[in-house]
Amino acid sequence: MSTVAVELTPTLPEVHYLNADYGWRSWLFTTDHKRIAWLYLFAITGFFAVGGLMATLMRLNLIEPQGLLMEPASYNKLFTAHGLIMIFFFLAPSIPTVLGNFLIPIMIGARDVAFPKLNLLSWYIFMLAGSVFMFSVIRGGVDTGWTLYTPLSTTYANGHVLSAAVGIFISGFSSILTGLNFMVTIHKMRAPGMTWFRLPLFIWALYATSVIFILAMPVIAITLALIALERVFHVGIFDPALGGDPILFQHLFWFFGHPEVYILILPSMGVMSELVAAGCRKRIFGYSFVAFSSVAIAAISFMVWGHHMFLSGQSLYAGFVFSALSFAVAIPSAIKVFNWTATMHKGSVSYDAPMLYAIGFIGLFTIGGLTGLFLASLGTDVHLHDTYFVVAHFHYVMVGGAIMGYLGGLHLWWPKMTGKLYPEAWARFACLLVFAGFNLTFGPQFILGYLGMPRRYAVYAPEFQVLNVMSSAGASILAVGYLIPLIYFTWSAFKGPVAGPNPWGAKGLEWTIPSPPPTNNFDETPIVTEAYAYGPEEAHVG
Amino acid sequence: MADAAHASAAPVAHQFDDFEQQTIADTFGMWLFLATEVLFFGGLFCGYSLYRNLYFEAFTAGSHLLKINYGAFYTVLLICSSLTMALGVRAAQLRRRTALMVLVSLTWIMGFAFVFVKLRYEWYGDYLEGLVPGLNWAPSRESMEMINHFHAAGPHVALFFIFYFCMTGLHALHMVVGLGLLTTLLIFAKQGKVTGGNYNWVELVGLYWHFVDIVWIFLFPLLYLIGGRYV
Amino acid sequence: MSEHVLPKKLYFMVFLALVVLTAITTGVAFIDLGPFNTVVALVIAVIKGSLVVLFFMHLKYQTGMTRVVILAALLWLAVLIGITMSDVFTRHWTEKGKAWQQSSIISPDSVTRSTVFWLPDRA
Amino acid sequence: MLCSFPLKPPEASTLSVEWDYLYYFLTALTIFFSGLIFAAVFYFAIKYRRREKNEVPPQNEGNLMLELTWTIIPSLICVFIFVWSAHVFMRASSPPANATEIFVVGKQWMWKVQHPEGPREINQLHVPVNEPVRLTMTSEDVIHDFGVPAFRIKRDVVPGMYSTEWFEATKTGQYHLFCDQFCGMGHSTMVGTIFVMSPEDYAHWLTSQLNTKPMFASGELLYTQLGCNTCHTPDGKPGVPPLAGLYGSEVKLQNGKTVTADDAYLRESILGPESIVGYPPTMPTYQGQLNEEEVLQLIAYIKSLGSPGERKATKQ
Repeated sequence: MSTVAVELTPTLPEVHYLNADYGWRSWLFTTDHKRIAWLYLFAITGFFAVGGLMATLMRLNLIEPQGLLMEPASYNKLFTAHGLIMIFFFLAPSIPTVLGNFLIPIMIGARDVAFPKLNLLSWYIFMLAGSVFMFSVIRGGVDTGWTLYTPLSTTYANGHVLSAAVGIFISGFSSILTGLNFMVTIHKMRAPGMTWFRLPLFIWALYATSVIFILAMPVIAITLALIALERVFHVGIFDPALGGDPILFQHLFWFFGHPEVYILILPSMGVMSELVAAGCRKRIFGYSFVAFSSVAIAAISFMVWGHHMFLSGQSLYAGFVFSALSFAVAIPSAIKVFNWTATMHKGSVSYDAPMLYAIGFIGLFTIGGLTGLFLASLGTDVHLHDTYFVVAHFHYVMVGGAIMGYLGGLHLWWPKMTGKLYPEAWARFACLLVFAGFNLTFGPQFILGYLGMPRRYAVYAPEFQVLNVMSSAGASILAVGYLIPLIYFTWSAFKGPVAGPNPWGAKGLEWTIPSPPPTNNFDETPIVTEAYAYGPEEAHVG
Repeated sequence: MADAAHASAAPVAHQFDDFEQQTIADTFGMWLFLATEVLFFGGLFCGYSLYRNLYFEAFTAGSHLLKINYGAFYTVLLICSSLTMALGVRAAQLRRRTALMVLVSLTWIMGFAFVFVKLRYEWYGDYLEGLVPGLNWAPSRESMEMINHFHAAGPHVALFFIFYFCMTGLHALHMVVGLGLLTTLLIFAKQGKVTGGNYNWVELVGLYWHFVDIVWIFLFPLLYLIGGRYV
Repeated sequence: MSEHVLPKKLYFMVFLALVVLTAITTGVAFIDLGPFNTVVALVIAVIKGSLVVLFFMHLKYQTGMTRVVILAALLWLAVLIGITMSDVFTRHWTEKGKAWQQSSIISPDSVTRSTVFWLPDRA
Repeated sequence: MLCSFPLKPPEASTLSVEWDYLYYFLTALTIFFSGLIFAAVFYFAIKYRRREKNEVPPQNEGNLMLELTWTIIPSLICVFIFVWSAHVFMRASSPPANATEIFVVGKQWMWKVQHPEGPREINQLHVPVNEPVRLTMTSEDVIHDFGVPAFRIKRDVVPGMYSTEWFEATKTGQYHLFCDQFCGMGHSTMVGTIFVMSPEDYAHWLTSQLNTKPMFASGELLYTQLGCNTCHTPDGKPGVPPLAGLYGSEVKLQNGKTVTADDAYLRESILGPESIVGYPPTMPTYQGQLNEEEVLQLIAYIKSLGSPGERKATKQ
């Protein structure tokens, strides 16, 4: 056993990116990737709060079978807005734009992303998209579900489909530009010696995510444009009465929609690799398998979209193909889980909050992934399709997976972003609370789905009440679990103890520079010789 | 690298190590953007191929209602503009400022002619003939005869025209954006910014312009020629 | 990007090829080749597109990564269109009384059905 | 409240038994693998916990054999599940030939059911026990979904298309019927009840209904009201296809292809745009004049005129 040196009395650097410049202009017109990460952090935290509040209201309403608070019409608008906000304005941008923006250039040894102005432009486009979308929510919202199925969304829905569609359309371009920027950065901006197989696995995951951004987002953009066109002129693109095919919309939507869920989970998987490596002080077991599984997921994810449409009127034979391919995409995810677990073997497992989140992620994502098999297999999907089983499954992946990863990553890199430490005890407590609350919220929903309770029901049969009340109780614990980090992070940004460049004793370029980093990241371009250079110090000079 | 010598003349952004890295990154970014564009048009191409296979007669009839002369004219126009654009890039490479400005102006004029003829004559003509679903869908007697000749159903022909307007409309929008890019290029060329060794901006605009040309190369047969024109 | 100043002649030859191909594709449209009209039109379009990409856009002289990007985009486009069409083409394979019957309004059969020609074979 | 706290939906059809076996298998698999991962994670977390602040463990690069093991074994399990579940899906998608046909039309936000014998129901479906029943379904407006948890069946009900599902109830009783595809404001109220009855009760129920005019008779009434009979006479006028013996026959198309005259074909011939009938384009379209139920009645009438084998008999 060897040791790493952890600095004893860390001090903040005199000049760093946070105090290099003052005033609102220095933030709103910044092209520093680290400051843009903060802009995104504030924006998506706001959206998360709104979406979370909506979820809370929904869970409250479902305490009573006939609805505790509101009419079905309002409930329908709530879950639509909850879905769209969480997917397009929180989860999709969360890890890429906050942690990705902050870390990609630092992790590969660059001074900034390839196109800093474009990076800022993406944020403005994102804010414009968010404003247009929130405008539609405030005007009265949309009641179509986030899937916007035709002909409901084009002909029958009364809500503000048009402005909502425009909002999402615009947000797509923000994502495309971010993905483009990341891909060019990862390709062309790597420091000397940073070969592909020395890249941190977080970078591999974000690379795969960027591929999906670039190839999937334009399809949803054009599909939403068609929806808008159909809604304004009613020309029959998706209307069977005029010869249109409503199932075409589902094809176009899910061609984007399924890769989209990998946009949400892949970055989180990347964060996971870093959390486990840092939390165990160990190189990730089977590095190349984990790296390639990210790329494999990105590629196969584009060919499985029809498993959302087994019962939609799609051809039986297409269903078989989609089902088989869906199983194929499950394998790379399984490989990742096994490798993270194997990394812990004979590691030095810390019990700090980032590692606790990682452990939570492994557990919840395993359940989320395995229950995905129920929905990928043709037979079981017949009964479980569009029930709470689906809701539970994707929340296990999205909340249990993506958000756990996001929070874990935020804890791991918070000292790097602010130069301050967060209170560890509170963080562990919040993590346990999130884990427990989450399971109580979404565990019962698996049973509800098996019983046959359909999703998107504002009122439901009385025999489902007990499980629904359990779920709502869990949601309140979950809400507290999310509020606590908000408070202690805010506190620590101002009053937290100084962290020092490498509070975790972790490896990677980001831990070699001061916390917070200087505006240019590196005074001297680093030269890389190895990835995850844990192990005997003397072997890795340089 | 030949560029290294010119690097001092052109500003290198702080995040790049040298001029070459900047050029490569810019070009690669543009290609990625074009990949996105392929899928952006791809959604429409997907819908088009689906309905074309469902309603082949209707799409053939619709195609016959378009004026093939316009289609061929646009195609030749865009090929010419692509040539002048490509020669423009070459002129920038060789640092010939006047030649560059002349060629870019020619490109601009042809691009503008495309958009102008499309809007003023073809689309407006379609509108007068009642061939615009959603705005004025009332095919004339001759059009109806053509539709009946193919035993096609009116609503399905309307579907053809929807895709015709969506696809050419999106293309025309890209042309307008291209005209804007050419205008900035012209300004930069006049200021001598792109003939001092850093011609990358010309190259990027060129890539975009050629891509828009390629889209048309596919739109022309798909919209104007499908099923033959021998009726 | 490698600096390749191509000879003017090459550009003009590509241009000439494009114009000739345009003339051919327009001309062929007036000859009845049955389903091959579409095939010919698309093949010519692919050739023209490739000429522009290779020479006007200098793809021939780009690094391998750029080619991968373009191929990936085309591959993904093929996946989108191909799998969607495979659904549409196999929807009506299902026998009546099996999973579902596609209304002929949206089944590939209406390609032919839209020209129903009644020849009632009277017994 | 607690007394009505089920953990398992009723198992009331032949399919539900098969389905549950698959479900139990998958659940066991999920529990096994989750348990495995949880156990490993907790064991490693405790056994290899960080004991010193500056500790760094020995490194390793991975193990190809292990990687292959946990790639291949899950793949094989997946193949197994795929085959099994595809089998169940095929069963769920293939109604037996002797199934009774009942017609369902979804409309915002109600289910309209019509029995061939005449009775109509809204948000209710009465069926006999131990008899296969096939539902032919379509929608008047948006996409709905007809799901019966107790039977483990579910299909989207799509406008412009007939979708089919089937079940054979095995237990008498009342079961939930849900709309599972979000269909607008009243989605969660688009629910109903399935009554599974003994054959005697069902026969009694059929006769006790107000509307006992069989579907084909309603169709026949429509047929005369709409004036179909002026052209489509029993013997057929020149250029007008005779309807007797049409259903299920092979229809020859202009390009030489033939198609079977099934429900979907008839639906389009009645509703489709005028020129679809094409030759001669004299038949007007009935789009907008008929609702989906009436179309189904007309189809039932055309069916009652016999299939090709019975042509002679129905032609009088």
